[in-house]
Amino acid sequence: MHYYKPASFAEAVALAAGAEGITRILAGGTDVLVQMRADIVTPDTLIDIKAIPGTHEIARTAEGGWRIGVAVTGAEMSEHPELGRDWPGVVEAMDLIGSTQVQGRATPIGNLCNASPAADSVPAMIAAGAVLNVIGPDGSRDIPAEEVPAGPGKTTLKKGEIATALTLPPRGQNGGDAYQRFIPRTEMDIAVVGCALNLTVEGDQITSARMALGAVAPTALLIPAVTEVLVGKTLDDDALAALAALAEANCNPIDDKRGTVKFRTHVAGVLARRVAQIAYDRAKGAKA
Amino acid sequence: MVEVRLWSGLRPLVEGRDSVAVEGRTVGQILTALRRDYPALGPTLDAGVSVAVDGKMIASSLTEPVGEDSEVVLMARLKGG
Amino acid sequence: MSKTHVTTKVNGDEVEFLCDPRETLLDVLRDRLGLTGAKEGCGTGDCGACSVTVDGRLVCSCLMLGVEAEGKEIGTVEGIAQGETLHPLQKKFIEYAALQCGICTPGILIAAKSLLEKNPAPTETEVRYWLAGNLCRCTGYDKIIRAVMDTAAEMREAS
Amino acid sequence: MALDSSKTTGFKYVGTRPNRPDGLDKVTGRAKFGADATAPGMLFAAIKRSPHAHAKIVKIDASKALAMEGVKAVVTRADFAEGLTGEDWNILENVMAGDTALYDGHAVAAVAATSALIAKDAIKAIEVEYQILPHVTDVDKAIEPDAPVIRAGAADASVPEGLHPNVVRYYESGHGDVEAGFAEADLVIEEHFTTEATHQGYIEPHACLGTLGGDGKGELWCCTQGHWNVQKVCAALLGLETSQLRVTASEIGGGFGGKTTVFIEPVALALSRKANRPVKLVMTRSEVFRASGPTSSTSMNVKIGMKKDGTITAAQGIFRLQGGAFPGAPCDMTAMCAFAPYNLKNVHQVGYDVITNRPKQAAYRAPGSPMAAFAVESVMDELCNQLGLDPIEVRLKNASHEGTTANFGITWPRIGLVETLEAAKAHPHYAAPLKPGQGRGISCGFWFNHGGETSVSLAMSEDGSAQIMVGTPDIGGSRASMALMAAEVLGIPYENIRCTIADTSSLGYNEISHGSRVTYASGLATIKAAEAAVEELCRRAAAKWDIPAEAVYWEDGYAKPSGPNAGDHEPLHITELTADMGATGGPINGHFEATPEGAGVSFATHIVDAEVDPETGATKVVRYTVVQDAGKAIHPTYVEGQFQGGAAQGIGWALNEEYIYGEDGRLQNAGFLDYRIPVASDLPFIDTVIVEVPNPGHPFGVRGVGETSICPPLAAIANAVSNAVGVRMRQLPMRPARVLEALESKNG
Repeated sequence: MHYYKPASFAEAVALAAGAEGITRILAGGTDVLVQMRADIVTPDTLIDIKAIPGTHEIARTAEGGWRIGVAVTGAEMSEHPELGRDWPGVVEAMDLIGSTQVQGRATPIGNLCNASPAADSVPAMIAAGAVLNVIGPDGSRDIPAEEVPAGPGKTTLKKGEIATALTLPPRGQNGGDAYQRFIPRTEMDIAVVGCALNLTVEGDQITSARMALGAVAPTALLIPAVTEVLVGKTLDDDALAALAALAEANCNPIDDKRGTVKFRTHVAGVLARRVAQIAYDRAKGAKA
Repeated sequence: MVEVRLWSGLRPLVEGRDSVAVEGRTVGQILTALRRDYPALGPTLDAGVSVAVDGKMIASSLTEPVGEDSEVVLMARLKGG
Repeated sequence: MSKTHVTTKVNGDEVEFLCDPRETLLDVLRDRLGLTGAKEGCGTGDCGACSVTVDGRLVCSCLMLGVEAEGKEIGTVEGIAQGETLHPLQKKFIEYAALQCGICTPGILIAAKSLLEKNPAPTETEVRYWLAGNLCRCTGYDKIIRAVMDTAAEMREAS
Repeated sequence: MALDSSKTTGFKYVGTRPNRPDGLDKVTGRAKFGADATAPGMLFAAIKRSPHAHAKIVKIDASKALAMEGVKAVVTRADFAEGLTGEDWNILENVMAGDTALYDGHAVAAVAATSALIAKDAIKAIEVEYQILPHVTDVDKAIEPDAPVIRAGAADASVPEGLHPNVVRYYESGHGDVEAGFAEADLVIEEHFTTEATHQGYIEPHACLGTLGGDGKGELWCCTQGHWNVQKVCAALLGLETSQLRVTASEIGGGFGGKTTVFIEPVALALSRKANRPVKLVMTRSEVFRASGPTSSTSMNVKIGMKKDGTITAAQGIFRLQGGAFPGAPCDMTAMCAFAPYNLKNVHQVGYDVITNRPKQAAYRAPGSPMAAFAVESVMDELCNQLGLDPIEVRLKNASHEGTTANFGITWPRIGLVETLEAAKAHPHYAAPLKPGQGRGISCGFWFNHGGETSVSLAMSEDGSAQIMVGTPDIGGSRASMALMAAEVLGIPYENIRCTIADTSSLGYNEISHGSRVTYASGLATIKAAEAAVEELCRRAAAKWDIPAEAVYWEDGYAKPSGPNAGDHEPLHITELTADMGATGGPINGHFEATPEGAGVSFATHIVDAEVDPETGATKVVRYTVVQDAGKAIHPTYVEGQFQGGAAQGIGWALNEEYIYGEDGRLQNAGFLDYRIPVASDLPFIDTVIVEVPNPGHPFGVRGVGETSICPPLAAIANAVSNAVGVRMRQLPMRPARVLEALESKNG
């Protein structure tokens, strides 16, 4: 295995484009090292992007959103004084991953690009409308978060393309997001089901909604039909029931050691109701 | 003679009896006598047994004394974790 | 395979080593630097026995490569005591019997110290969640949580 | 003068809570565990393991591995002793497969190389040709008529004719007439229960460093619960003389029964012999799960009859345990422990030891008992619920006590079950109100405890301090307990005593640290060794005073003349007797060797409150109280630690821990990510009540405490969850999906 620590994205892209065999990008390493350890993947080329300037920054965008550098960790997101006020659901989702120790290394972009169907931060990013900024031999492009995973362990990034940052849109007024997952213990498990919801309201009425589900399909799912179920309504019992039914109807999970199809489908509905209530309260001004 | 009670899984080996009488003043002598007088019990005894004498469970010592009136119960070999 | 030269600081001392890029920081600490205080319980970031700090940040040393230590400052259990003076957590762990076998203790001490530096007055729930990545199979965590809470109280009084 | 320091009250040191002697080493990181040792010229080893559940090994080709730079030796089964029988053969067969791989993870070859990375790469270069055979991993499926026969002829003489060849041992006992008893009952409940295999989950993987030469002499450092057993077994597997192999026990990072046998030590030694260099071998966590010794999974039927007043009229249990591909699942222990808490006129219990394509089970804390308690105490709870009776009152009404006949035939000596039930009844927890969604469960539990071969040596130093050498590895603070007991006898401060775990060349044979035997047996031997030293101290004083030794007695660190007839002598302090001991007869030591019997059984009663999320089926244990008879708590803090640790392991077993095998017979969750042991945020504080009903078999009344604490939790938690959801939970673990299904079945 060859280890490189490029000083610029241009250098990193050249390395990745020219490398033979298996190439992995090293940011937090919490997936790459586990895969190496378990003999699932031992890369031929490992490109550590943490020495590239700007990769550790969390910065406001000109539009009022946020740009999260590719090496920013979960702990840095949680500690940021403003990010969590705008996007509490995204920050909480990231914070749920692994232990305090893992938070010190794991990055949301790594979580997205590892393309696990159960990645906790990904449904929250999708619901928030996050975009992945990538650079490659053919220049830069932006990919909506929901289009990054192509299946378990696979992404839509092309050979030589490297993520540089994640951009979250401006929060705007009267908005709120939330993410919850179900795990058997209180910590340290992989999500059996995850659900994120991002809402805006005017008074009691919902004006926009984005929902995403995790661990119920080969990739995290954006559920566009949520607008039909919630927009123009208040979050009453009927709306919650319809939302739960929508979440359940969109599940396409597998039976595995972590959960059954039946259980995952049922819990997706439960979580949809729970996150909707939190996101709604936040949109109406409750503090995260 | 000392009356030795057997667990019921062993009874088919001694014509259905739930206890047998053997000579012996120690656990070791009793086990020797059982092996001699009831050869069918041999494999079980070889695999290892414990013996309770008056409620005291003897895991392995052969030197524990046994009285004429002692309650002697053969037990599956005790193990621990 | 060629080895990489790395210069880093461990518990305040500058050290240099050569390592294969596949070696983890934990491998390096234990096998190249002779610092066996950090333990390997799982190698996959699930048990916390290998906890160290890197530039003050709590991490699993099994989830970081040795080559990534270049230019960093590493803190391990061997560096918690100042000379013969134990850290208050170390004293309390002995006093409370917050360890039985002791294999998880180095990682838990590093993690608890990192918590108290960040949050000098944690609630029981905060302590439990902060330490959720440090598995202990002997104690049921009871005496560990009590020792951390009491250390925090004592350190608050002292400061 | 024969000294006897037996007492159950009036202690000066016993019962206090001093700091443990190894505390400083363990909080500073310098305590040396299994993987922390190195040796000059050391090689690193790795093991090639079968990916198949059951396969004939057609051919092993290591030529590519041996050609790799840095590879120094490869061993296979051909490098071990031949002609072994009995358990030695079973262990060898498990340590290194012969002609057949019997489970996913079974070792088939091993490599030693100059680095761990090279060894890991070399393993991949070993080519093994397998012929796959049909497999079975489930206990019930393994005894169906068409189940593949795993090892023909493995059954012993206990197995009745007509059973499937995978039933390899059979146990049956009881008394009275259960059918007549059931006929007398007002209510009879029979239920089927299952539990999954769990792992001890010690945080330290197996690790060792071995050196063995062609001269048959060797050194071995390893983490083990019993290094004399390691010595004996390794010698047998490698064809050595036992005494030529010196084994040193490292600090041990948890065992719970799982480190009572060997898995990798003979392999390291075989590689060392072949390479003629020291070899270090450390299991990965994945290897620990796949190829060490988890506990049995079970399938159990329990039937109990009860009168309206709570009197049990009859009880019957059938316990099927799978213990992997080798005989040894503790079906007899399960059957004997099942009804031990109850005084029964009619009782019948049957145990089946079933082999499957899984790793060879090893002991796990009171092996076999927790599962039995789960089945029996669940039926007890259901009977109490249906008859509207208080579960503690019913248990008190039927409780075993001194003079009643146990379910396995003995007449109980003095036991403390009733005392634990009374203490539980009086505990504020039992009367505390429950919140909506919560349920309360109680359960009793029983374990035998064990004595075993024990040697202890004590040596006085000239300054009056003492060193003790014991041979039972210290898993949870036993060195502190030994020092306390020696301090009590010698009458010197605890701090003046150092207790060391001796290696196999420095002390006589010691059985493994298992069966909750250490504080009992090594403690008894320590007391006797200290008494022997005190006798010699008294003789030295007598010589100084020129009076008979019988006229001297020992009190609080002083030799004193026993009365006016002995003369008017100033008491002599221990330091005055040890200072010139070289000139007054030579070094003063004490030692004791025996196989103490009379360990004293132990009972416990646990109270648990659990809260269930009705929407997801997730269970949270919100309050937990352990009440257990310790006989006498030498160091109460460490007794509490044993109670709490057992409860926590039981909570894991009840709720989330399980071995999950796929249809392909491969283990699917060989890591702490998906083998879910409780984390700190899962648990509440665990209250403890130490009951002390002294054991007449120990000078200070000690009963073993380590194992009994894991017997009641499975049932207590299952009862709490069942009472919270209103449906009887008969399968462990009670993972959320199972609880949710139960709720759905209730709600139709």
